[in-house]
Amino acid sequence: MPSKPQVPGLVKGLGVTFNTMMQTIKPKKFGGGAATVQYPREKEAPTARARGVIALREDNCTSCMLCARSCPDWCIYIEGHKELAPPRRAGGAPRKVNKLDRFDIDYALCMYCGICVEVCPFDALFWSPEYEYSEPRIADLLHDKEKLGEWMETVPEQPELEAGAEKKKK
Amino acid sequence: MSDVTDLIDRQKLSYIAAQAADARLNVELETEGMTLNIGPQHPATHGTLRIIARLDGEQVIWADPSAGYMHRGYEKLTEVRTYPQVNTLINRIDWLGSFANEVPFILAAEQLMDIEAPARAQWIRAIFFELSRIANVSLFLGDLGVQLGAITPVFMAFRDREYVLNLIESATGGRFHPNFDRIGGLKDDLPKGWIDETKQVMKKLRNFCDEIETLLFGNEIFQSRTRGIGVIPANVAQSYGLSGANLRASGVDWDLRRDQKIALPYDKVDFKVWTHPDGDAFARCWVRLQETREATLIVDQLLDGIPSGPVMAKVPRIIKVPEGEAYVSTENPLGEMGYYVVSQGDLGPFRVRIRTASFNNISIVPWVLRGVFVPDIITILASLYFILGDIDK
Amino acid sequence: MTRSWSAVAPLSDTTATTETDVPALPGDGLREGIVAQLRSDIGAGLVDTLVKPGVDVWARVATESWRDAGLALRESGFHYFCFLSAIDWLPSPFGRGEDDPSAPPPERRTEIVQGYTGGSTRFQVFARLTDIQRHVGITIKADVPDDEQVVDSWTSVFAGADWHERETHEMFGISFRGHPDLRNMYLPTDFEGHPLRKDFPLLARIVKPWPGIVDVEPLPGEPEEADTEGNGE
Amino acid sequence: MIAVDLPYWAQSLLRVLGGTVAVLLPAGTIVYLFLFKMMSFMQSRLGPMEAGPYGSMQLFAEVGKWLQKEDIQPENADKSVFKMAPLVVLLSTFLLVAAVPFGPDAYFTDFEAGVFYALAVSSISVLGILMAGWSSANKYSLLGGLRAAGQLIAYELPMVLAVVGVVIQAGTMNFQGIVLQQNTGSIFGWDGIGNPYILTQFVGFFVFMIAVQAELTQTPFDMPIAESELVSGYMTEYSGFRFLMFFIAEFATAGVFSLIASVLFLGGWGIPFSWFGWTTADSVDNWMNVVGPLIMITKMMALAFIIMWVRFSYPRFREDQLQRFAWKVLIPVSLVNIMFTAILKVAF
Repeated sequence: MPSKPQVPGLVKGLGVTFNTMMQTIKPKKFGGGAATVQYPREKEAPTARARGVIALREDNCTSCMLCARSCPDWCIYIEGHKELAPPRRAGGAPRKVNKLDRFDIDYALCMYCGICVEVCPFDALFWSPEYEYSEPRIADLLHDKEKLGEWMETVPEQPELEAGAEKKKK
Repeated sequence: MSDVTDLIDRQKLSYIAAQAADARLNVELETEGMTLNIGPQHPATHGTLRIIARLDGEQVIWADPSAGYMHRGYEKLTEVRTYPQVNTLINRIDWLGSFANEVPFILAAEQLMDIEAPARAQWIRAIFFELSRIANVSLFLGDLGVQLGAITPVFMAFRDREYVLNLIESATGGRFHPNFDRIGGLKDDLPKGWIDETKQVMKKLRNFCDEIETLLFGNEIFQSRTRGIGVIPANVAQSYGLSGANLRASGVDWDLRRDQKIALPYDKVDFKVWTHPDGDAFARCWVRLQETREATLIVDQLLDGIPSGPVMAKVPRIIKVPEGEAYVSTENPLGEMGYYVVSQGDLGPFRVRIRTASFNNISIVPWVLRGVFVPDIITILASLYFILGDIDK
Repeated sequence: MTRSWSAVAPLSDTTATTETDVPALPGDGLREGIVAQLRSDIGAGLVDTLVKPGVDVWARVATESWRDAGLALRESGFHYFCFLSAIDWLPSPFGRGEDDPSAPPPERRTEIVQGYTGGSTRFQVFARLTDIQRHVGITIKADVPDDEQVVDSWTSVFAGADWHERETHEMFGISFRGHPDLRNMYLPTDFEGHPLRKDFPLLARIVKPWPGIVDVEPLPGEPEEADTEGNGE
Repeated sequence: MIAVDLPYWAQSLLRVLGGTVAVLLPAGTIVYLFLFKMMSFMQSRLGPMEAGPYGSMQLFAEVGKWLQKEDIQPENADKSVFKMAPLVVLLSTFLLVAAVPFGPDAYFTDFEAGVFYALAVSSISVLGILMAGWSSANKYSLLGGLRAAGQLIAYELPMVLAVVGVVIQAGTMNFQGIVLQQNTGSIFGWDGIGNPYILTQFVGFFVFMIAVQAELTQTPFDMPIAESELVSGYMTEYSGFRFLMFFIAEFATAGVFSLIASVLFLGGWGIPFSWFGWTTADSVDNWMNVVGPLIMITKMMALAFIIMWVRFSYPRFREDQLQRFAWKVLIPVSLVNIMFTAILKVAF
């Protein structure tokens, strides 16, 4: 038996749960409310940097394979062909450019590390914070280049940096 | 104390004890002992650890953990990956404190390349290191309640851990697997307003620690369940290589953040390394609670002193690590986590030995589970605190 | 050890030890001293050492001195067992699996090059111990004979070596003399092969073709070029 | 008194219907109010919100889900015992509610020794739990069943002893008699609030509530279920309809025990008789047969709130600690309580 009398921890513990209950019941405008959101009706906005899904700007891609090679999971599949494009300046020779035939990312394999976005030298890949693209069939998680292109609309502006940060050279 | 560390004798003894217990039961009650399979699918095993326990009534005669249901072969996988690819892989070892997994590996690679990250990068690394400790251990504090039958603390843990995860996500982009650390620095700087937000969250986390302390640690039932249960003396703990809070709860004052030279600014902050003399389940839980609180204070100090400057040193675009070997370990949420990196001058490591905390922490289970009751198995496992990914690698 | 429900001690006895003065971080004098101590303990059993001043220390001992070295280090203050494992120094015959199946297989290095403190065998066991008083760690290695891959067990020196040796046994096929129970730790009992040996193929990288092979069709009538910007190496 | 005279079959029918309502209604209310909502609020969440307004129809959805689930029986289970076990547990709840008075005439049966009867039938559920634990052919269930048996027997005793104090003070074992005694009694001559025994028998009340908590196998005494140790103890192998019966029994018994506790300690259906100038049971107005059940429900809810509040806040004991607590603390305390009550009864 404890030698000196004190408020038993059992009673204090009851107080904690009771306070939490009161806090949850208290209306939102008085600083109360639940910690959860009712998901399909309310949604929490992901941050601008969130790695939700990879978006592809097809025009920038030169099918250089850097992303496919740096992918730890081997989940990017690229095929392309060479094409003649109109010259940059009038009178120049027509340029040879690589055109994409296929750019697939298998999201069933992807582990969202972001290495492909980082290594891309031509700014063709971006992160979008969208996350609602689950599929009933696992094979449907293979997004082709049209689908990846659609995600481009959802790519947000990157936020400013915290004080003391050095400006990016890029 | 060679008798406790002498494993062969110990196993023989437990075998003899099991035989004797069976024989006694058979003679007196005409019953036999029971073998209880706890796991691989069991609410108390945090995943898929299996514990084979030989019971006499509710008392454990011997228990043998059987790991490997989630072995992913990381040491093999690292051999076919480049350094940046390994970095994203090892996020998944201790998935509750992912960022902390990256730090020792990156530090080992930096040691081999003989480069050092800029000061700002080191400070931000230390901040995230502590944030992942908070994210990890706060869940432990909640889960502890569930293991002991109290359902409410875990929801409080998830509620307040969410704030930390949001912080990590807003800066790194990944809630669980940040992959933010790079050889030579960090992927990016912090977004604007992050520091103020973090300070607010740290206040909430301290409040959470208070709540858990009142709800759980001050509870007489909780104390009677954990006090004196699963006592691990200091010499046994060292001999098994226990680390982190498990070691400190046995009275060993050893914290890699303070006690080794490492390229993280822990020498610039003032913090206390909590120890407890008892070595029982309560001590382990209590030390973790104090560490969580201490981590919020460390984060506050780091946020105040964060230097300005770049977050990335000059490193070649294609990283080749020169030949050599390095072992770097840090005080991760679960204990000492280290990477022994052997490089042969290639794009990827030649061999990486991953020293995870939980593997050693759980190897003591057969020793510590002898003679306890079935509910104590759960208490002791919960207090040793393991993450399956950290055992199985 | 009390199990009585009522014998609950109040929270106030949760005393924390006072923060001890952090000793000066060890310099290389300390590590040289460790090596000297080890040499005097096991004599000729110590084959080679390497001290990186202020960073770390490596020591390689003869195979038969493996257990003695562990004992000697434990006696000299290295009470804390960190880990034990092995290295297969054979270069992988499979590379990283990033080969073009249509091209002839590339030349690969086949000679064995050991790391710090040298060695003469394909396999080496190595372990890491820490001295908590002196704040210093040591990596200790030993060759594993090529013909009979057995070394002495450390389980009677450090209890924690039990699981590490089991893991090393299944992953590398190295046996430990005196280990009570070399069951598989991770792998199924009937698993064949030793996955961490370099000549054990990582099937995930073999059954699937590497998607990094440049697959750009040339303009009609043009010869296929070697990839230019793709190969960054 | 009720003026209409019903034939026997109609009375029986009414009693069966009333009993079903008296078991299911509190169970449903407790589950929705406390298990769904209060627990969620205590954990900073809202709980079920989709089925019906504020999730109030959630329980029907759950029942529907359970009813359509497959009724699985383990191959090695003792099938007939396995099937019977939930029925036995539920049966004890129905038997228990039969003794509870809801109003001056609103009762199912008015046993002369109602207290004795209630305490006796409440231990039938132990049989069901033992049957479930044994017949499931599962080691976890067996351990859970054994724990339950030990625990329920250990806590039966303090419960009985706690009630003995009330019986001594009231001088009757009839529930109606106890209600009357409390509402017509007086504390030191002041009869403003009658004499609810929670004031004079607070030790008994305390012991009784702890024992109820243990009888209901609610945290901190939920080792027989102990989902983090024994997965779900004796309920591990049950699914579908049979699990539903266990589930209903658990919360219905919580309700019924709260009713009994309110009869024994909180004055039951009555209000202090002095307010309306009643003196005996016969002089009570007829409208109390309607108001009485409402009062009972209110008191029951208050007690169930405490039971559930404790359940959601505490970790659980270990089996040996629980036994020690029962035999070394609760039983001596209640014995001392009986002694004091007896002395005071004789003295005044």
